[in-house]
Amino acid sequence: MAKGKVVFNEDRCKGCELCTTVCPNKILTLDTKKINKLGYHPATVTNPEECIGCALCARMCPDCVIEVYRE
Amino acid sequence: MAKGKVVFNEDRCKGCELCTTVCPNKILTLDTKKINKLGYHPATVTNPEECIGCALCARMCPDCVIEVYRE
Amino acid sequence: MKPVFTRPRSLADVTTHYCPGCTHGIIHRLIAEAIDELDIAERTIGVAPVGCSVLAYNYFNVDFQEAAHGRAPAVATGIKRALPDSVVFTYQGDGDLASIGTAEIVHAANRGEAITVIYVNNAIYGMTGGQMAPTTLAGQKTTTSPYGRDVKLCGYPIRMAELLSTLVAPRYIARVAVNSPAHVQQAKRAIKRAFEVQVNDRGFALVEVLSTCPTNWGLPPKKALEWLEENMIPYYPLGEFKVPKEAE
Amino acid sequence: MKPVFTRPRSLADVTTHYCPGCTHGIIHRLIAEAIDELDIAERTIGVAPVGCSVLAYNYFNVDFQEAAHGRAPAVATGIKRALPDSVVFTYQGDGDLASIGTAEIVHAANRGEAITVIYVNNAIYGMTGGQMAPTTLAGQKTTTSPYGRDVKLCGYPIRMAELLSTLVAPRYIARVAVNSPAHVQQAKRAIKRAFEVQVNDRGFALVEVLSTCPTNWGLPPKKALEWLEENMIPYYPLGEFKVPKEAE
Amino acid sequence: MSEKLLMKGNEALGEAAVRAGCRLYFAYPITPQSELPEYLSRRMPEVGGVFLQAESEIAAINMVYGASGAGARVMTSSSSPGISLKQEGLSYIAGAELPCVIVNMARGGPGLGSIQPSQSDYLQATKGGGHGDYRLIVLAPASVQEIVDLTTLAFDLADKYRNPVMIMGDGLLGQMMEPVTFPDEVKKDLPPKPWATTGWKKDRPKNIINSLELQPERLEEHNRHLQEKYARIAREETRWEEYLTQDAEVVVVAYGTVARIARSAVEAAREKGIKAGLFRPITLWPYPYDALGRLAETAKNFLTVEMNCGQMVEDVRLAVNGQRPVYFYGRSGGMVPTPEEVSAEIEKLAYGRCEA
Amino acid sequence: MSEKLLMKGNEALGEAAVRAGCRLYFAYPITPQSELPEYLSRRMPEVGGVFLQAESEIAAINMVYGASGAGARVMTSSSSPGISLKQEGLSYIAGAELPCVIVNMARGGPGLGSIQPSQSDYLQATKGGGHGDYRLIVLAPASVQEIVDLTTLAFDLADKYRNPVMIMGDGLLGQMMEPVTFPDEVKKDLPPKPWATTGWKKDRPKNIINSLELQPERLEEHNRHLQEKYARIAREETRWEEYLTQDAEVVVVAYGTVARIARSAVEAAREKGIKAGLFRPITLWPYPYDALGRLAETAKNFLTVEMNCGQMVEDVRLAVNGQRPVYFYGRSGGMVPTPEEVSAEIEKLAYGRCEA
Amino acid sequence: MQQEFIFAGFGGQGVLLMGQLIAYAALYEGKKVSWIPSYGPEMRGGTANCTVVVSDREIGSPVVTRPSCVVAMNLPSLDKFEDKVKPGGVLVINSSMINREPRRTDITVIKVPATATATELGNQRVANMVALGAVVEATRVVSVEGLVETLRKKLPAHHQDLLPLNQKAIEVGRSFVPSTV
Amino acid sequence: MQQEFIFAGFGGQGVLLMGQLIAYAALYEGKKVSWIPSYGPEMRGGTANCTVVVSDREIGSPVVTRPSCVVAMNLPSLDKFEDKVKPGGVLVINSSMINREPRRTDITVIKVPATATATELGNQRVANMVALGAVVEATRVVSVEGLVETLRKKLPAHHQDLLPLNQKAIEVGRSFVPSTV
Ligand SMILES: Cc1ncc(C[n+]2csc(CCOP(=O)(O)OP(=O)(O)O)c2C)c(N)n1
Ligand SMILES: Cc1ncc(C[n+]2csc(CCOP(=O)(O)OP(=O)(O)O)c2C)c(N)n1
Ligand code: SF4
Ligand code: SF4
Ligand code: SF4
Ligand code: SF4
Ligand code: SF4
Ligand code: SF4
Ligand SMILES: [Mg+2]
Ligand SMILES: [Mg+2]
Repeated sequence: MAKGKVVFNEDRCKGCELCTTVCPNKILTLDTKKINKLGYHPATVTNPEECIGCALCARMCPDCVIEVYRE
Repeated sequence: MAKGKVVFNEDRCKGCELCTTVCPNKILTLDTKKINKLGYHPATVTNPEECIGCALCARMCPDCVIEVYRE
Repeated sequence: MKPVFTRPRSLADVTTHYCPGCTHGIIHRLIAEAIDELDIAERTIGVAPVGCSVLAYNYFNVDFQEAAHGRAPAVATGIKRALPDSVVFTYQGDGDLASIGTAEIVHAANRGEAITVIYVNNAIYGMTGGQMAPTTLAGQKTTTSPYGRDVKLCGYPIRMAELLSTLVAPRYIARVAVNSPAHVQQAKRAIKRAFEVQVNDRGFALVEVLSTCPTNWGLPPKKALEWLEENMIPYYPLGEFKVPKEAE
Repeated sequence: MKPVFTRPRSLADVTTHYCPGCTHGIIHRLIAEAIDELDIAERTIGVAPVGCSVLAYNYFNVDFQEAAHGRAPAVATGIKRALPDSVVFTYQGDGDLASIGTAEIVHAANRGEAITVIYVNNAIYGMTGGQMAPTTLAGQKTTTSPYGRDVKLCGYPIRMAELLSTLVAPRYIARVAVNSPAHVQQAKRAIKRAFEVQVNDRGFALVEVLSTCPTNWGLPPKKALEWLEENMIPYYPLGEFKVPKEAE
Repeated sequence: MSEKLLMKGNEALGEAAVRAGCRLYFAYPITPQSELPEYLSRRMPEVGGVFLQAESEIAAINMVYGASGAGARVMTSSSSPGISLKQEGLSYIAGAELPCVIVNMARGGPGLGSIQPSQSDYLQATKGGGHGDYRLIVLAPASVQEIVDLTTLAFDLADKYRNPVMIMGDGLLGQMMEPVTFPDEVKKDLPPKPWATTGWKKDRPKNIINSLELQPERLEEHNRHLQEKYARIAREETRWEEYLTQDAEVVVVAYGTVARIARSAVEAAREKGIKAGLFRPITLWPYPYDALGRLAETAKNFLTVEMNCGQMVEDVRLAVNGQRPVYFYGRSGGMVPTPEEVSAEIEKLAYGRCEA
Repeated sequence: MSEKLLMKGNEALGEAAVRAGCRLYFAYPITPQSELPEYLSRRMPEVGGVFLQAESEIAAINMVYGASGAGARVMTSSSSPGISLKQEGLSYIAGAELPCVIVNMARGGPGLGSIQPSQSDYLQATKGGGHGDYRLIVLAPASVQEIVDLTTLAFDLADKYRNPVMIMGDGLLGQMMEPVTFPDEVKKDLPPKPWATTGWKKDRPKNIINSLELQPERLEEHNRHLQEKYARIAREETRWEEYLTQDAEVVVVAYGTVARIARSAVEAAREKGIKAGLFRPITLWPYPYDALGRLAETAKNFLTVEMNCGQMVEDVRLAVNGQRPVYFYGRSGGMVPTPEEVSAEIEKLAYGRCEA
Repeated sequence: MQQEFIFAGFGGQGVLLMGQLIAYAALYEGKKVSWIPSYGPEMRGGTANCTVVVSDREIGSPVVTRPSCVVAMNLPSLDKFEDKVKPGGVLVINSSMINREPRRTDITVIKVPATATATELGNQRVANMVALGAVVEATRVVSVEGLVETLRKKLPAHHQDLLPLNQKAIEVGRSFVPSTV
Repeated sequence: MQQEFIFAGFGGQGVLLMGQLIAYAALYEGKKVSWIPSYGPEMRGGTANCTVVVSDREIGSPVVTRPSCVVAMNLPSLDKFEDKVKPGGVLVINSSMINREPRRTDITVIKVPATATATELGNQRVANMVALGAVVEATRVVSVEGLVETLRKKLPAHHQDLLPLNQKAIEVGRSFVPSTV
C-alpha cells in the first residue's frame, strides 16, 4: 500500500531527471509520450503505490514541480 | 678609542631623532644651534670617539642621512 | 494524506529561466523555506547579482534590488544601514562574488555587516556562456580556458569560504552542496542558520553552495551532480568554517 | 676605516617629501638594498601607489610606473606579462592595498603573479590627512573615526598577510616591522627574500611592513615607534606566513 | 535662519545635507573633499544618521544605490578620479531611477593629475560619463552659501524626479570659507516613496529596484519614459543667473568659481566703459540653452571662461547656434584664471579681436 | 591578402589584433563581446602571446596600462557597463599618454539594460567619460571587414600619437558574420618606444609612466601639450565617408551599423527621386566637423540617425552650426532602426516636415 | 538581387549552421553576404535563429524585418516568423515537428518532413540538410553544386565520411519542392 | 572698498587662524568675506598660508594675485609672497624669524618681532596675535575692539582664560606700527 503520494505541476517540469535519479524506489520516469508547455517530456510516477512519501524527489527538483503527501 | 665613525649628510636630516633614540651609546643629538636647508635642527654626534660603528643609527634613519665607517 | 512537501510561500509561483537540472532552482527553494520558517518574508529584502540568477527578483515573494555585477554586498550594506530591522540577503555567483566583487565581499564580511550571503559556486560563468571563473578547477576546460585551466598562468581555484574565515567579524561561514538529497538537507540547515545569525545576532553570515551548471559543463543534469561530487567537493571541502560563539 | 653603511646605489640621491621620522624612508632603503644585493636594478620596474609613497618613482634608480589608487598589482601584472624577465615590485599603502585595491591584490596573489609586493601598513590614510584605514586599530581615533574606531560599525582591522596566506599560489608572505634596528634587520631579510622568490621561483611574494605615520598619529617620531610596538604588533603578529617549499 | 557662520564649502555641504534630511552618507576619502566625510563622521552620529567610510568609491556608490532603493535620503561625495570610478554605478542609479546626491569637488586631470581646483569634469557630468542614455541633474554653486542652498534643492529635486543629482564644485569651493546661514528647521516631511524596497507586506505590489530589461522593446519603452522625464526637468528646472546682460555686447559665460572671477572682470570692464555682462548657468544639466541663445539678439560676442581646456563651450555653441561668434578662454591643470586675465579677454573682444 | 573567410565581428577583431602585432590582451567576459576573449584565449597561445582573463574590467584596463607602459601592443575589450568601469583607467592612460586599443561592443543601457546592440555610449566615448581634459581616438567600423581594417589602424594610431584608441562597435557588429580578408603579414616592424619602462640600463634617462603633476603650472603645461596633440590628430586623422552627398538635399548622418541601414534608406529614397545622401563619420573623435559643415552649402536638411536617444546629433549641430535644420531619428534600448523607418523620415524631410 | 533568410529552430537542430552554409556558398559564388545570430537570454536551452542576407550589392541592413524566405524547423519558430515572410516569399516548414497548417496564403509554403527523412536516412542530425536542399531548390539562392562543394570544404577532415550522407539529404530535400515553384 | 590678505608661515604658527579671525571680525562688522587655505602636498610639515578677502560688495575672485597686505611669519613665506604685494600695499614681517631685509620699496613694510614678543609675553603661541595687532593697526580692516570681541567669541570655553594674554599680544603688536602708517 502506498504510504505516500506525489503530485506533479507538470507544466513546470523541465525533464531534467534529477527526481528520477534520487527516488529510492525508482518509480519516477520521464513520460516520453507527453510534451509539456515548456517543450519537455515531464516526469511522472510509474508505480504510485510504491511511493513511500520520502520527498527526496521533491527536495532535488530544481523547479519545485513536486508536492508530496503522506499518510 | 673610536672603533667607528659616522658621517652626516646634514642637509638631508629632518631632525626626527630616530638615530638619537637607538644609538646604544647615546652619543647622537640634535644640534639645536644649527638649522639646515630643510629648516630642521640636524642630528650630530656629541662624543665621536665613543662610536662603535654599529650602524644602528644609520639603519633607523628614514632619510639615509648617515654613513658609518669602522676600522 | 498530509502534505509533507509543498512549495514554500516565499517562492514565487512562476517558471524560472534556469536550464533543466540547474541547481540554482534548489538553492532558491531552500532560501524561500528558510524565510518561511523564520517568518521574516515581510521584512526581507533580497539583492540579486548579475549572473544566471540575475532575474532572482522574479522568483521570490519579497522586495528585491538588482545590483551591479559584484556589488551586491555594497548594495546590501546600503539597504541594511538604511533599514536596520530588515533582513537582507544577497544571492551571488562565483564570478560575481569571487572575481569582480572580491573587494565588496571581503569588506562587507570584515565590517560584519548584518547580512546573509548565499554564494553559488558552480565553477564557471554561467550566464555569459561558460567562461572560466576564479573557481574553475585546475585543468577544467571552459570557453576562455580552451586548453584547460593552467594553474601556472591563472592560479588555483579560489576558496572564498576559507579566505573569509580569516576575518574576525563574520559570525557564520559554511560550505555546502546541493548534489544529493542528503547534501540538500545540510544546505538547508546552513542557509537557515545563516538567516538566523542575521536575525538573532546581527552578524554577517555566508553560505557557499556548490552548484551545477549542466549547460556550460556540457553534461546531462544527473552527470553534473556526479561531477560536482567527484571534482568539486574534494577541492572545496564541505563544512562549517565559522559558527556563532555560543554554538561553538 | 671601511664603510659599513652607505647609501644603496638604487636609492636615488634626493630628499624625500616624507615627514620627519616617517618610516616609509626606511622601507625604501631596504628595497634599494635588496635590489643592489641581488644586482637586479637594470631589470627592475617599480610600481608606485596612490598614497604618501605616490612619488616613490623619484626615489629609486629604476624604471617606474605610477598606478591608479589600489591598482598597482594589476599594473604590475601587465608589466610582468609583457616582460617576463623583468623584476617587478609594487609599493602600496594599507588604504591602497587593503581597501580600494582588495580585489587586485587577492587576484594577483591568487594567480601567483611573479611579482613582489611591499605592503606598508601604517594603520591610517597618510596622504589624505589621516582618515581611517581598514587597518586602523579598534578604538583608534582618526579624522573619519573621531570617536575612535567602532568595530561594531566598521569591523575589525584587517590582517591581509593572514588573509592572503589562505591562497595556494603565493610563495612567500611575511609580516615585519621597522620600529627598531632589530626589526629593521628582520624586515630587510624578508624583503630580500621576497625579491629572491620572484627571481628564482617566479612566484608571488608579499611583505607586510608595519610602519609609522607620526604626522597623522599625532605623535613625535620616537613615540610613534613605541606606539607601533605596543599597539600594532600585538594585533598584527610578525612572522613568515608562507615560505617557499624547499625552505620550509 | 540661524546665525552666520564661517564655514568651508565641504563642511557647509555636509551640514546642509543633514538639514535636508540626509541620514546616510557613504564615501571614500580623497583630496580636496575629505573635509566632507570628516565632518559627517562627527555629525551623522549626532543626528542618529549613518556615516560609513566605504572600501572604495565603487562600493560607496553602490551603497548609495541600496540605501536609496530602500527609501532613504542618501549622499556620496568624491573628487574627479573617484567620480570616474562611480560611472557604472551612476548609470545603474539613473536607470533604476533612484534619487540621491553625488558631490564632485573636482580637481585637475587627467589621470592622477593634481589636487588643485578644476572644471574639467563638465562633459563627464553633463553628457554622461557612464553608458547609456541618461542624465544627471547637475548643480553648480558659486559660493559657500549657494552650496548650502543647492544642496537642499538637490535632495528635493532628486526625490521629485527620482533622479540622481550631482553637485559640481571644485577644490576651491570645497576649501573656501565664507559666511553661511542654514535653514533652521531640519527637514522632516520627506516625500513618501511607495516604490522603495522596505519589505513587502502585501499592501502594495512587490517592489523591485532594477535597470535590467532584456526585451529591447521594453527597454526602449523605459528609455522613452526617461527621455520624457528629462524633457520635463529641462522645462521646469533650468536655472541660471544673468548679471548686466541686458545691454551687454560681450557676454561672458561661466559657472561656479569661475563665474565669480568673471564677474569681477565684467565689473572692471564696465568701469572702462565696455558693455560686458555675465551669464552664469546654475544647472549645468539641464543647460539654459534658450536663455543663453536669446542673448544672441543683443550680444556681439560670447566669451566662455572655464577652468579646463574647453568643455562647456560646446554647450554655449549649441545655445548660440551660429548666430554670433563664441570664444573660449581657459586655464587648466589646477590653475585658476585671474580677473585680470578675463578682463584682458573681454577687452580684446570689445575692441575687436584679430584671431578667430 | 588571404582567402575570404566568414567571421564574426568579435573574432575578426581578435585576429586583426594578433596580425597587428598585439601580443597581450586582458579582459573580462561580457555579452555581446565574449567571443573576442574566447577567440583570443585560443589564439594568443598559438602566437606566443598572452591571454589573461582579469578579475574585473578595472583590473583589465590597469593591466593594459602596465603592459603598454612596458612597451607592448596591448588591447582590452568590453561592452557598455564594463566600459564605464574603465573610465578612471582610461583617464590615467590618456594622461600618461599610453598607446593601447579598447573595444566597446556596446549594448542597450542605462544600467544593466539589455544585451542588444546600441550606440548609446557615443558621448561617453567622444566627450570623455573619465575625468579631466583628454581624448580617445574613436573608430567606428560599419562592417566586419572594416573592423579588421580599423583594428590595424587603431594600433598604428595608438603608437603614432601615444594615445588610447577606442573601437566603437555594437552587439550586432560583434555577432555578425561577414566575409573578411586579413593582411597576410603579421606586423613585425613595430615602432620603437624609448619611453617605455623596460628596465633602466643607464643608456637613457630613467623612464617613468605617470599622470601625476602636483604643481598646477606643470600640469597645465602637460594639458597644453595634450591639447596640441589632439589638435594635430584632428588635422591629420579625421576620417569619414560620403555617399551621394554631392547633390543631396537631405543628408543622413549615421555611423557604424546604423550607417548601413541608412544607406539602404538613402538608396530607396533615390529610387523615389529624392536627393538623399549619407555622411558617415568613421572617426567619431576627431569628428569630421568641417567636412560635414561644408555640406550645409548644398543640403537643405540634416537627419541624424542613431541607435540611442540623440547623442551624435549634438556634434552634427555643432558642425552645421545653425546653417540648416538638423533632425534626429533614433531607436534605443537595443532596438535597431529599419531601413523603412529611416526612409520614412527622409521622405518627411524631402516633402516638408510639419513638426520641428 | 537580394534575398533574405531566417533559419529558426531548437538549439540542437543546427539552424545556425544552415545559415552559415548558405552564406559561404553564396560567398563562393561571388555574392555579398551577411549572417547574424539571435543572441541573448533566449539562447539558453530554447530556440535559436539566424538571419542571412545574400545580395549582388553591398549589404545595407543585416537585420531583416521581412525576409524573403523563412525556414521553421519547429513550431515556436513557425509561430514567431510566419507573419514576417515577405508577400510572395517562401516558407519552408519541418512538417515532422510542426503539426499545424500555416495561415499565410500569399506566400509559397513548402512542407518538408525533415526530421523524419533524416531518421530514415539513418541520422537525425541531417534534418537541417534535408531542409537546406528544399531551400536551395525553392529559392535558387545558390547552386546545389555550390552548396555541396561548400559542405566539402567546411566539413572537418575527420568528418569527411559524412559528406555522402549530407549530399543525399540535400538531394532528398530538393525533391519535396513541387516543380511549380 | 576691498582688502586682500595673505597670511603665511610654518604650519604651527597659526596662520590659518589669523585669517579666520580677521574674516570673522570683518563678518561681524557687516563686511563680505572669504577665506581660502593653501592646500596640497606642501601642507605636510611645510609652510601654510591662507588668503582672506574683505569687501563691502559681493566678493568676486577669492583667489588673489596681488594682495593689499601680506603677513610673512617666516623666511620662505617672505621669499614666496614679497613680490606679490600690491604696490602701495602693506607687508608685515615677523622679524624674529626673518633675518633679511625686504627688497620692495613701493610698499609699506612693518617689522614685528612677533615670536620674540610672544616669548616675552610668556607664550610663544601668541606670536600670531602680535602680528595680527600690527595688521589691524596698519590696515584698519577691522576695529581692534571687533577683533578682541571675535577672539572672545571664538575661544573655546576652556580657553577663555587666555583672552587677556591674547588681547595683550594684540595691543603690543599694534605698537610696532609707526604712527605714520
Ligand atoms: C560590469 C559587468 N561585467 C561583466 C558583465 C557580464 N556578466 C554577466 S554575468 C557574468 C558572470 C556570471 O557568472 P557567475 O557570477 O559565476 O554566475 P552564474 O551565471 O555562473 O550563476 C558576467 C561576467 C556584466 N553584466 N557587468
Ligand atoms: C580613486 C582614488 N580614490 C581616492 C584617492 C585619494 N587618496 C589618495 S592616497 C589615499 C590613501 C592613502 O593611504 P594609504 O594607502 O594607507 O597610504 P599612506 O598614505 O598611508 O602611505 C587616498 C584615499 C585617489 N587618489 N584616487
Ligand atoms: S516521495 Fe520518495 S518514493 Fe515517492 S516518488 Fe518521491 S522519491 Fe520516490
Ligand atoms: S526534477 Fe523536477 S524538473 Fe526535473 S524531471 Fe523531475 S519533476 Fe521534472
Ligand atoms: S654607529 Fe652606533 S654607536 Fe655610532 S653613532 Fe651610530 S648608533 Fe651610535
Ligand atoms: S634619523 Fe636621520 S633624519 Fe632623523 S634625526 Fe637622525 S639623521 Fe636626522
Ligand atoms: S547556464 Fe548553467 S548556471 Fe546558468 S541556468 Fe543554465 S545550467 Fe544554470
Ligand atoms: S603623512 Fe604619515 S605616512 Fe605620510 S609621509 Fe607623513 S608620516 Fe609618513
Ligand atoms: Mg558561476
Ligand atoms: Mg596608510
